[in-house]
Amino acid sequence: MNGKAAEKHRHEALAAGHEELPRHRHVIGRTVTKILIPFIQLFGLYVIAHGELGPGGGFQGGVILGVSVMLYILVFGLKEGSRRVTTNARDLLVSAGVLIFGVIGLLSLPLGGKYLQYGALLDDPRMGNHLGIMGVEIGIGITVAAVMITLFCEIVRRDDDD
Amino acid sequence: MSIIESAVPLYAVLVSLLATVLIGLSGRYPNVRETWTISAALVKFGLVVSMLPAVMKGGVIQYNAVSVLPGLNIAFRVDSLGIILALTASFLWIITSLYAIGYMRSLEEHAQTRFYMCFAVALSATMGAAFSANVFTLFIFYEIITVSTYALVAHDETPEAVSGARRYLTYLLGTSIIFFLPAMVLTYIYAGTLDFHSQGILAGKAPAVMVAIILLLYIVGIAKAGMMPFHLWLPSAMVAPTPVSALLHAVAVVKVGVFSVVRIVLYVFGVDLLAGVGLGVYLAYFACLTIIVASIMALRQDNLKLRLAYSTVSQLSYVVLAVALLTPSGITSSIMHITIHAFGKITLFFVAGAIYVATHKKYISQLNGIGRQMPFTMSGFTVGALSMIAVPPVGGFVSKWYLAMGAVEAHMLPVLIVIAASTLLNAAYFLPIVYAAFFKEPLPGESPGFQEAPALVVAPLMLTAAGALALFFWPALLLDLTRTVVSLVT
Amino acid sequence: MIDIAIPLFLVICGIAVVFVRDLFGSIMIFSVYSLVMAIEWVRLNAVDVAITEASVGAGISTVLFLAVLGKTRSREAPKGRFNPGAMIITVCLGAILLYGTADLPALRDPNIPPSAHVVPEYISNAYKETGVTNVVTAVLASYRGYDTLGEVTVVSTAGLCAIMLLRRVAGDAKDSGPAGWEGLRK
Amino acid sequence: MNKELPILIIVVPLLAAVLTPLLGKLRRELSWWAALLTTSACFVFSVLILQDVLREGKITYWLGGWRPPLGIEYVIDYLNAFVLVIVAFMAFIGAVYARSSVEQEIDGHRTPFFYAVYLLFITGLMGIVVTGDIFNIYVFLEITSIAGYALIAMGRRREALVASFNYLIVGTIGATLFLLGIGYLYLVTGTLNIADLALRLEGIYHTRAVATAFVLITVGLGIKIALFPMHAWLPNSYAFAPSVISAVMAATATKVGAYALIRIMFSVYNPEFLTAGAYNINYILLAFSGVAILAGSILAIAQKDIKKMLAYSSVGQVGYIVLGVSLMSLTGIVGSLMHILNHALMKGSLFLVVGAVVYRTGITSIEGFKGMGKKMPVSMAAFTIGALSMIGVPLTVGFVSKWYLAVASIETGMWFFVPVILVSSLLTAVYFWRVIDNIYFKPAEGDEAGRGRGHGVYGDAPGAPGVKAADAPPWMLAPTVAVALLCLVFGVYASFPVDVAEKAAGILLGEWGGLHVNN
Amino acid sequence: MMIELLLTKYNYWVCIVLMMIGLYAMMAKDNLIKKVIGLNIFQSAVLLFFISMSKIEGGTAPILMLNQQALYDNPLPQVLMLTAIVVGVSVTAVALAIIMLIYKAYGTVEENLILEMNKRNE
Repeated sequence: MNGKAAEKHRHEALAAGHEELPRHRHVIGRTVTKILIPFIQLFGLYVIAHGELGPGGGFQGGVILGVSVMLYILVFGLKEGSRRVTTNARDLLVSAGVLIFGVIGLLSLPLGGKYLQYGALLDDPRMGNHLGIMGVEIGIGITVAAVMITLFCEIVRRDDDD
Repeated sequence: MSIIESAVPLYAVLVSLLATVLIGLSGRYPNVRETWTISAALVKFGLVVSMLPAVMKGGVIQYNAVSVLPGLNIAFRVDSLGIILALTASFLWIITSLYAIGYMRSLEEHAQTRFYMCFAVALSATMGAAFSANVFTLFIFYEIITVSTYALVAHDETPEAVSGARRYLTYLLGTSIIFFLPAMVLTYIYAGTLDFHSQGILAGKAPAVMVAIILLLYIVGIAKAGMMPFHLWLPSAMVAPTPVSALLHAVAVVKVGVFSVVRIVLYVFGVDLLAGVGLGVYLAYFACLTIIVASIMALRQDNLKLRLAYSTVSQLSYVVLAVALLTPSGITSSIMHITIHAFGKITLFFVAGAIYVATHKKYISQLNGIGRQMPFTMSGFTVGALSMIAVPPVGGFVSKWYLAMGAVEAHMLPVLIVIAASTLLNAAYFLPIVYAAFFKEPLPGESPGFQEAPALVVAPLMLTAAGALALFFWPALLLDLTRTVVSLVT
Repeated sequence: MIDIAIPLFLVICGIAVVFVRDLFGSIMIFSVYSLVMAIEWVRLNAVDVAITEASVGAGISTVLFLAVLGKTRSREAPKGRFNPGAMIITVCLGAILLYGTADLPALRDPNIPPSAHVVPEYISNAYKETGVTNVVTAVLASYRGYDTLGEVTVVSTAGLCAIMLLRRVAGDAKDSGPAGWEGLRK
Repeated sequence: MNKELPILIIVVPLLAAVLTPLLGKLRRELSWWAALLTTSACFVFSVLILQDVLREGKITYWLGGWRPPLGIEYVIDYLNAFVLVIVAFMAFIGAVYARSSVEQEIDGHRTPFFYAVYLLFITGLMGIVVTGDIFNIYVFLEITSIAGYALIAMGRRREALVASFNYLIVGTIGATLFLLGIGYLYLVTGTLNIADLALRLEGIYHTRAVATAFVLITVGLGIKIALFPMHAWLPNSYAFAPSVISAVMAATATKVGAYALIRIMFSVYNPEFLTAGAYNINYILLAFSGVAILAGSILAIAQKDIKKMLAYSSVGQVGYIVLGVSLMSLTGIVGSLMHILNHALMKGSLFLVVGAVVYRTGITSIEGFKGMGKKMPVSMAAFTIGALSMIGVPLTVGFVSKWYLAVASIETGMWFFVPVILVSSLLTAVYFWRVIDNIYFKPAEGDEAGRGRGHGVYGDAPGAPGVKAADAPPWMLAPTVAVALLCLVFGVYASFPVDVAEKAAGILLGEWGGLHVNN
Repeated sequence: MMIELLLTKYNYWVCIVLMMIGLYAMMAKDNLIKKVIGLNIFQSAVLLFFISMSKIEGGTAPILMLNQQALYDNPLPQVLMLTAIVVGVSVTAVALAIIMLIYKAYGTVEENLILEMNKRNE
């Protein structure tokens, strides 16, 4: 009996979902977003790269990147968004970041270092560390961005999207 | 005394376990199945006998199977005390299985495969208990017996069978876990070892109070010995098929119970320690109480098997009483009584079964004149009864004679009185049956005339009856073995 | 003064979040709460944390909450029930913590054990060893890089979990979520 | 190579985990193979590590090459190696078992992610075990917890979702308290490295902050291991999770939690603090564990659903582990460690058998086990072994630990725990006997085979109706039997694990004399 | 002056209060989303605890100024808390995912109603 109730609620939920994603595709909104998004992403990348010198780093940058894509999805709808960042691409990126991090760590093993000992990557341990940190930050950024997008998509998806 | 390292005791235990597997596999071919049982029984008996000469010479056969933890070994030790139980059990297993085949087939029992498998397991465990070299091993086999016989008691799968089996399990498992196990732990902590030693291992290791506590725990924990008030499992286990009752109440279970008591009293505490602390006396009176009360209860039963059960309870306490006297004759008596009572009581149970097979009668009040229908059976019953009452020329007399002597040695007149009283009681609850069977007129509507049970049922009980007689005329073997034990422990 | 005001405001927000009955409202207040939190971090010179808090607490979390709220159309029951058991446990926790706080070193005290033991080495060596001026980043990515690997793993775990739980594939008729389908059929 | 083992055992499953879904996109079967190979590799690694530890006594590994207080350090001694092998082994068993049961219980397209999360779960557990840095413990604790929440939510019934959500809330409370405890410790010592902490705590055990930190951490971990008053999340989670997850979680998660607790108690804090200190913390723990032991068993008796019954018995078993540890004696700790081992084995085998039954019949009620002895003989034999071990029958591994616990409680003068142990063993016997009775002595519903009289002179002879045996598929049966047999093997040849456990306990207690021994 | 005195423990107390609020919300509230919000507050309280301990009187943000000497705040708690935040959002995400499924399966996210349904099914 509660089964039926649940069914009913679910349909409401679907309806809700319909309103949730913007049907009205205002020209202004779209153009503004189109213009805005590249800058947001650029800023994200900057935050990632800037991690060594000032505040920020892979995580924060990743989130910003993720937000930019979310914005896109919010404005253009999930279908359009999924066309830009396909499901497979997302899954790939989710794993890719961790892989980058882990592998960078592993690289130093054959070079006689401990795990994650970037110092061993180059002759000058300091530069090695710098390089390693940068790579790691990038890895973090990728994964975080991908995960944020994934979460958003999986939760926002309407049940008839697929 | 010479110590011989040999794996024979291990084989003696494993034979019937192997048989279990084979029985299980050949469940669909009854004759093959029964062949396995019989041959296993014979082989086992053979193995035990093969160890006899060495032991007769006062040797001890030892074998260390595995050591679970430092100080906890599964080890075997064949000495004269152990081999007495082993001989009795393995010999009676042969007969019992013959009887079981006749009984089960003529009653068309169900689940016979499970029956024979559990039977075999129980026997292996009995061997293990008889040959165990330390408390730990004893405990393990003690538990195995409990669990394997559960299936036998619950055999009928009728509600009362199941509930009876439940109670059986609760009593035996419960007491052994709650009392036996901690007793073992305490022994281990104080003595630092669990291996049996003919002078005891606790002597001088534990304060008197502790000794008393541990002894109490052991006595209460070994409920298989049927001491009051933990005897109740015995009657309730009567729902089992008769061969099982015979095995339970004459050989495997109860005898392992009293055997364990003897073993622990003599080989864990040691005569001197107990005598020193003066605990024997209390144990003895405790046993006396059980003897009298159980006999009186037996008097009030109309169900034949129940009466036998209560008689068992009281007879078992003879063993405990005798060993508690801590005198040579007393110990002799207790050890001999293990075997002698086994023969007598198994005969009686076989008879009960035979009557049930032939006439489906369970109650004593129905037995008037049955002696004419089943002369062989009832003569067997007479012998068994006489053995219980301890009338010459039946084995029972021998052990009771030594018991009386032990009481005198221990200067305990009350015990003598108890013995006399219980003898009268025994007579009072067995002789009427014999009288009714032979001299009373059958109840109206009974077809007089000869209707004996199948040969496979009657033959075994005649054999055991003969055994009971033989033990009176040729007690030599038993006596020698007992003497060696006594000479070691006192 | 501001150091008193901001935390106080946090507490107020917190209470409001919990006791406002309209979920949309309380989510909104929660995002405000996060923003104030971020400001507090800035006050405490934890810039990286501030950025993160702002982008995650006020950004992502809020979005996710709103999305779920929209999907579930959830309204909290009009009247709340006071739960004594919960209150007791809560008070116990508070008591224990208060007890423990009693002899914690004073805030902002420059010579507490942490500033004496490991940290000085970070600060003095960070640039020499890693060539990174942001010590936070240096520690995050190099000295305690392994923790960060774990952190990334946590994130991707969350991602994978979300996919595992929520994703549905086209044409898979019987499939509509990992659980609950037997439940629904009842 | 050998030098790098400690890190490989973490990084290999971690990277494999994130690769698995990608492999699964190529072909779904690959994801299972990935999980299988990875877990088996981990098992091999763990055994090698154990060998190294037995040879060298203690392995340390500086991550990133930074020296300990600065960087994160791995410290592996007998204790870690012991637990590590258990976890890796059960993970491997679970992976083998998963093939059939996951195929049935999880939608096809989810399986790659399922295996990925499964691997992450295992990674987290092993990460907790090998690390020597207390904050690192927290990070991996969260990895394994998050994975665990999701895995439980994959159960087939919708109750699984609620159970998982409750676990998530409670578990996060626990983890957060743990983190706060770390905060207190860090504030008063300035370090996160366990060994370093032990050094710097020396002088300041009397301070309230340190005591509070201990309380916070203990409560946090207590929630994770479901110590009695904090056990509420456990039964439903185990009852509704997918079969393989119930088995693996019951066998590993609580064990690792217990490991962490032991570490905190003995490697961060020390026996003096626990016993002599201003607050006799070990008595409090003893009280809790005693209650847990009894309450767990009693609650288990009340259950009708077998998975719930097993779950509640886990609550009791956790009590045993904590009991042995808080007895503060060598024997006691050995008892706990042995119990960690044998509870992993026996509870694992029991849950695996239940999973097999679910696979074949979908039944989880105790009633439903009637006549199973004929239907699934092998599985039921395994179940019986597990049950006997739970009761603590000699020759099963369950006996060994109870033996040590009993001896320890008498040695330390806490003799009144012996009755507690015995009574709970008895209760255990009661609730397992109900099941075994159903298995072997009750006919299955609607099947009256083998009842009453009159089916042939020969009993089970030809013609007697019997039930067609349909045991679990080999991929499920093999691991189940393997674990069950191990219950017997370690029950008979207990000396090796006991040896390791004794070494571990020796290190934990250090030169500490022990409580007053009164005999 | 008095404020200075207050400040020596102030943030600890705030942290405690926040934890209590969060804990109460998690245990007493029926609405699952509300529980998750409570969870977030509970965790953020711990952030406050750590970050407060990282601040040092007269310290500056731990971003090295290579040319001049300076007193820096403690970077380590900040690092730890970055991790903690990430953990927090991950847990939140999983919790929300589960809530979605619960809603699909039960048609509500009110705990008391859900428990009633479970009872009825037993």
